Amino acid sequence: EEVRRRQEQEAFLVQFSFSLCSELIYEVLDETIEETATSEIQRAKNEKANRVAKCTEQVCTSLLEETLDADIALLVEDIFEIELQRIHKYIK
Amino acid sequence: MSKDSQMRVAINQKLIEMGERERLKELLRAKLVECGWKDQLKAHCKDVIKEKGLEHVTVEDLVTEVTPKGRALVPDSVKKELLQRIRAFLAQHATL
Amino acid sequence: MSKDSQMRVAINQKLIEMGERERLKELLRAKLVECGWKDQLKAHCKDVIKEKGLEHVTVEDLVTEVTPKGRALVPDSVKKELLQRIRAFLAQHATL
Repeated sequence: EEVRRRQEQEAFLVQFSFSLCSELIYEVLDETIEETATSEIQRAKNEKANRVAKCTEQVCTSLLEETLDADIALLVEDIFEIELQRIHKYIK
Repeated sequence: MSKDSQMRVAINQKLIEMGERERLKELLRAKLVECGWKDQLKAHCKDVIKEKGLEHVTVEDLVTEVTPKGRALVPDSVKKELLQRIRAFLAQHATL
Repeated sequence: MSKDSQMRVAINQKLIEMGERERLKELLRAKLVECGWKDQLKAHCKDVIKEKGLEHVTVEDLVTEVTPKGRALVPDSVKKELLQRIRAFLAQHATL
């Protein structure tokens, strides 16, 4: 009876070890996968937000420079013309 | 409740009480990092996000997508080590 | 094309498509007049011509000479307002 009881307990412990092992693996994997998926999506979102912010600033700077360059060129031409006319008047 | 179920409940209680359940989980987490599983999982997540597009993927989608590969990628050596550790604990506390 | 370049192209496209780029330029011009930038730059041009003598400068020389000051004279508040306006536009109209 004692031998039979021991054998039963042995068999139970082997089966229990396997099922606990699988249970723990599934538990840890599920938790880790959820954590990793959440953090990777967040990381991708942050990366994108940073890129949008940086590129918006760059677009803003190029728009500013483009406008300034055009306006400065026009303004200089106007002033040059005015100064030229002023000198011509003076010479006459 | 059958005798097996009673034993199961008793061992599970002991595992929790003695903090062994958490220690086993910690060991597993550490092993998954050590063997590169976590890096592989991160890379797989990145690939899925890239492939589907960030705006088309939720956390739930991503979990569903990467779980099969995540499970398949766990090395046998890690599973064996965990099983050994469980057996050693049970052998040590056989009188439970 | 890098991700940054693609993003800049996408932002510019959206601004152009909806006519916002031209509106922003107009807003900027109005702000530059309003804050006295144009008057300051005119005065600077006249100073340079006076200093060098009209016969010794070309339009190109003058543009090269006054551009750095022209850029530096733009008040930070104007730059900030422009950036805010672009951000608000993108938030409202673009799925980048």
